[in-house]
Amino acid sequence: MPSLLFYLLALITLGFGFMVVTGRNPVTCALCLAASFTGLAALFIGLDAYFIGIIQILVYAGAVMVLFLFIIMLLDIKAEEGKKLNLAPIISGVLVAVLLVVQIAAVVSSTGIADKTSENTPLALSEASGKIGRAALPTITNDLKEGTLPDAKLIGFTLFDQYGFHLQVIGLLLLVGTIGVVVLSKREKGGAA
Amino acid sequence: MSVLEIIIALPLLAALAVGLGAPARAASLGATFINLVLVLVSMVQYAGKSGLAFTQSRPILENPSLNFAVGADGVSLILALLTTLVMLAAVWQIEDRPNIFYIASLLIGGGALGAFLTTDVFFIYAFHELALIPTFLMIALHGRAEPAQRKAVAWKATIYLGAGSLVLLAGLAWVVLEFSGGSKLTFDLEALRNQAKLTPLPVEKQGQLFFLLLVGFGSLVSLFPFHSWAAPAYATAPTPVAMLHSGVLKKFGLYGLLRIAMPLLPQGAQVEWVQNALLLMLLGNILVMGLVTIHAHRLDDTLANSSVMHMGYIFLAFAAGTDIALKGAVMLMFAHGVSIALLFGLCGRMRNQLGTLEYSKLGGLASHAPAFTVLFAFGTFASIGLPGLSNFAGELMIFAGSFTGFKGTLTNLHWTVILALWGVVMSAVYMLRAYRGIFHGGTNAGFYMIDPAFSQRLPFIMLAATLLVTGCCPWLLLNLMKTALP
Amino acid sequence: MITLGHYLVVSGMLFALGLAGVIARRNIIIVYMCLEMMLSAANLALVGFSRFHLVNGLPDYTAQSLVFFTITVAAAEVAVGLAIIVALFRTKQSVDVESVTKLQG
Amino acid sequence: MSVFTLEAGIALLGLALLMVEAFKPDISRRTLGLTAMAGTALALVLLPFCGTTQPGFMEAWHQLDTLAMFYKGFALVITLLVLWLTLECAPYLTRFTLDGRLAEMFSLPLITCAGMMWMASARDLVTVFVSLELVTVSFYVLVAFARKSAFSLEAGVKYLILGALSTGILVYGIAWIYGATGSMNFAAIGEALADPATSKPAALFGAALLLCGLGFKVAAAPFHMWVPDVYQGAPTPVTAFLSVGSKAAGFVVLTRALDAFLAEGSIIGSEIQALLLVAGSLTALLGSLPAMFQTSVKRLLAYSSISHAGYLLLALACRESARFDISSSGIVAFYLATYLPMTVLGFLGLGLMRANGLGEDIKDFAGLSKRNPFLALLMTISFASLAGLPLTAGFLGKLFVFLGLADHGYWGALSCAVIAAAAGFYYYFKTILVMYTVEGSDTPALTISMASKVVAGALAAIILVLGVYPKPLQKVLAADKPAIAAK
Repeated sequence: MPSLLFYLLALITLGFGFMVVTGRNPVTCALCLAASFTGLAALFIGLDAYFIGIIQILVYAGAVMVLFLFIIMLLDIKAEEGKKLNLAPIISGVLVAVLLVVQIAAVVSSTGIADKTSENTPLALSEASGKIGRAALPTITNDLKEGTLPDAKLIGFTLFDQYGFHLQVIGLLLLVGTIGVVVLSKREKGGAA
Repeated sequence: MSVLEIIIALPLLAALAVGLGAPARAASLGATFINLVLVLVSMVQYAGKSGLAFTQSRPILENPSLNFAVGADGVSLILALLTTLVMLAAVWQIEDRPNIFYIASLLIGGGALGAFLTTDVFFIYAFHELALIPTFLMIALHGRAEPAQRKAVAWKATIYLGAGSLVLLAGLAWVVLEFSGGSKLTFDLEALRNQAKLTPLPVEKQGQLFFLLLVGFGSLVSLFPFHSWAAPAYATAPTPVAMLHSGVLKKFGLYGLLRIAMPLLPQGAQVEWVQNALLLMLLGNILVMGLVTIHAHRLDDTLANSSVMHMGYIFLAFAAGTDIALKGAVMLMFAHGVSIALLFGLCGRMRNQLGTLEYSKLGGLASHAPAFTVLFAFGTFASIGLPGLSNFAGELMIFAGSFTGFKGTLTNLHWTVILALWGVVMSAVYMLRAYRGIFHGGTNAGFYMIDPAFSQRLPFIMLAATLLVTGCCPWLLLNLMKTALP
Repeated sequence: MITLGHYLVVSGMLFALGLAGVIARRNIIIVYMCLEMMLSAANLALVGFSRFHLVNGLPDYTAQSLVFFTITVAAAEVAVGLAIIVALFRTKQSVDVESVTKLQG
Repeated sequence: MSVFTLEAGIALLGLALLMVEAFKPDISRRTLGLTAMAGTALALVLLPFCGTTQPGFMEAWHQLDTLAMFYKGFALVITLLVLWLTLECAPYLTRFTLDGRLAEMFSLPLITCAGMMWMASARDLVTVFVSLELVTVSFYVLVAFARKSAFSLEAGVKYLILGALSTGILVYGIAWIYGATGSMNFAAIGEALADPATSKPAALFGAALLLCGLGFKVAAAPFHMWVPDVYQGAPTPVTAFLSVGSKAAGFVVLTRALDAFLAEGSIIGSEIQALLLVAGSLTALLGSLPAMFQTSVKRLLAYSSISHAGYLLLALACRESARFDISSSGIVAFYLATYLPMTVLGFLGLGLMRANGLGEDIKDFAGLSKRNPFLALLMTISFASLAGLPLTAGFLGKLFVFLGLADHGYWGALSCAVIAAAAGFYYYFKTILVMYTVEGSDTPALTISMASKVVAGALAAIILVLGVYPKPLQKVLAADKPAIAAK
């Protein structure tokens, strides 16, 4: 990824993220979050993770954001105006964040892993087609031979080959979530909830 | 199945039965009486032997090796006899009291028997804790004071004894880790002792560990300066609990020092700083508490404080560490237990009848209650150490055994013995003053009591007779101990 | 040149931003958004590591599967979470963290 | 029959109950509850007969060693008890639920139980994450289940926010561990950590984050702040489930992760060990000391649950020693096995009082010995065991922890643990004394159903029997050495 584009996307992600944290109006915050996640999705794509990038947009910027906005509108939550700022949590929040960033920067600068770039660790698509063993479905190997990264197919293969069980657990989890939503927000038969 | 297991189980089962609705008095008296007979029979069987007898070990865990192991030698049997005697008397003298009095007495007695007759450090500790809990509860529930005050007293005792138990636990854990040897952790006292003989600790370390155990066990025995819970607790506790705790349960700390600390750390008490600290503490017990006792103006205060004070003599034996002194210590443990139980029992009766124990309000009871007076006199004279009663033998052996090794210069130990002798004088002063003040002199109108019925005299007669018999024939007990230390 | 370190720092900053928001903000819904940001930041780190940890010359797709799971879990969490928040709002008419103070020792 | 079938069966039973309730709404809650209990009990009976072989494709992420089987049984037992507790608490619980329904309170614990059973077998971080989240999300719903009670909702929101926060931290930690070691599999992580070429700062950072994330789940300091509020607000059966089931599941994952982090020659071993010791000591103290000032028994039990987490962390910090045949994971398993009956008994007592229209404050316990001597006795046994009184199950667990600490010479941590235990004696016995000494208001005698008496009596008996005869758990204590150490 060209440096300039990376910095631009990072700026979008972090800048809108910052606005979420500082914004006073929940609607603005939600929209900023969507923008931030779009930037993040672009970063994913820059990391050759097209599938993840797409579902990041679909799930977050699409579904989750709509849910947030819907709730904000439904509950008619106003901006927190007129309330005085509570300094202690703000200061501690900033402090924790700064410490964490310093820590992460220190870790990143001291490990060799962080120096990898897409130049020194390039994807070897056509060579990979011969090596991927069980994942060697014709459609995947063909894609690889053609030099494109069939990452949705590869993720799908990993999910259903290695993580079939986990997928079902996640399904159960979504079901539990659904039950939870019904139990918690259904109106009572007897009238007002 | 060892007879000792039956002895331990009987009171606990009786407590359970009473809890489930069995007739309280019959069950308790029956169980304790059978227990007394069993202990006496075992003592007769043991006579002439040495080492552990009646052993039985049931594995509980393999590694760390934990067994429900019972076994007794002379010292344990003497203390078991003390326990059964006092338990019988304590249960017997209960009148018109809720069942919980019986249950608590049986639990305290059963716990004490368990502590004296098991040979596994884990169970020794655990049984003692089992006996402590009903003590606290009974003080808090049925103590003889205003609810707020008795709760405070119970709390104080709980905190002191709880903290002491924790220090003790730390000490015991250290002992177990230090002396387990080999690859297996064991709680078995015999195995620990063997290992201690094979690979004794360096002397300085023995001193440190001994001191830790001394503080742990000592606070259970009201060793100065960890004593301040004892006097209010005994003064407040219901009669059977006061009898059992001061007479029996308190001896657990001393027993522990004798069974665990002394054999495992033979030089521990002789390390100079430990010995000096111990001597100072026991002088605190004897002299400071002696003075406090002299200034008490209620009978229960006098008895409670004197009980704290007398512990000093026994610690003196530990400081000296000679065989004679330690045998004397066991003797005195027995004698003190019987005499203080007798005195607390009588004191409880007086409080019930008179409603007060203030010396200033009492006097001349002898003319109305002659039998009571005679029984009380037995307790008083035993407590002073009159020849012919068993306390005398114990005290004499301790003093004699501690003064050995005198070669012209007086060591700290010898000075302590000399100072401790003054304690005998002090106890004569306060006990005789109490006796004269209550039973002789002018009759105070309004405070009038009569002798208890004969059946209610019996438990006290039994205790007094024990004092007399073992006082005239101390060899009955001494012959059971070839040596005081295993 | 953009290294893995660059991605990690961006992910770390986003994570820290989210954490700061969780600590500092009082509006529960915004706190919840910040939590989503933290999860996404973690996903960025995972995807970054997976891209540069090549297996057979391809990104490591076990890590990306985990990202897939996290996104799904996050969606379920949002749904349940918002349901609880709505229920709370119905009883209290407020989404201020400080209104959640009935439970105290 | 494979264990896997059993786990799937439990989850399916949960779904089936939901379906039945949906299509036949007039089914009585007793039938539902008893069916759920019967299923769980059946699974519990079948568990020992299940083979520990598994199809090859599961080997990579699923293991069936003694520890896993033990924790699976543990999850089933606690679920069974929680279902029972729910039935007992139903009369007052239904006042706060949607239309007085309770069906989900029977099916969700089953699904949670399946999640815990999967956690017990997890061999890689993906499985850990997925099953852990299943458990966590179920708990979000369960905690807030009494939705007409503001307390329950507040507890739900608090648990939600902090649970989501811990999930975030956990995932971030997983990311860094994966980044540093290149794998999600515990065994492979252990091998990579033993390799000096692995980047130490990155591995340490990831491991610390992962431990923080798990620390939330097991209520370790300094991430314990949510516990008292959530425990107090949640419906009592859910609190019991959280404090026993969720904690045990968290600890089995911690055990597995630490087997990797503290494996022989690990480059981050000493740091993680120090971290555990500090966190364990802090947790024990921060649980015990504030507990002394609580007025609500439910909060007191919450703080006590925190301090127990502290002892467990300290146990984890002591790895095997030559003197001890007990591995630290064995001690943890043993401790949890003793922790289960005493905690559940405590909460059962609370639930029964609540069902009789009483509160949960210490002052509500006044004169309990007069109103219901049996219940007072049971609560006394439970509290005495929680305090660690000898001859009760609680003492042995603590003893092993203390011995382990002393054996390794961790004197600082040992003294913290002892101070916490001493404080524990204070607050448990304070409550016991209130039951026996303080005269209560003249509320009528409590009534307890016969079945509850049997269950509670059995729990008390287990506490007492395990206190003097822990041998049945010996097999757990001598649990197989961690797979990595064996290599």
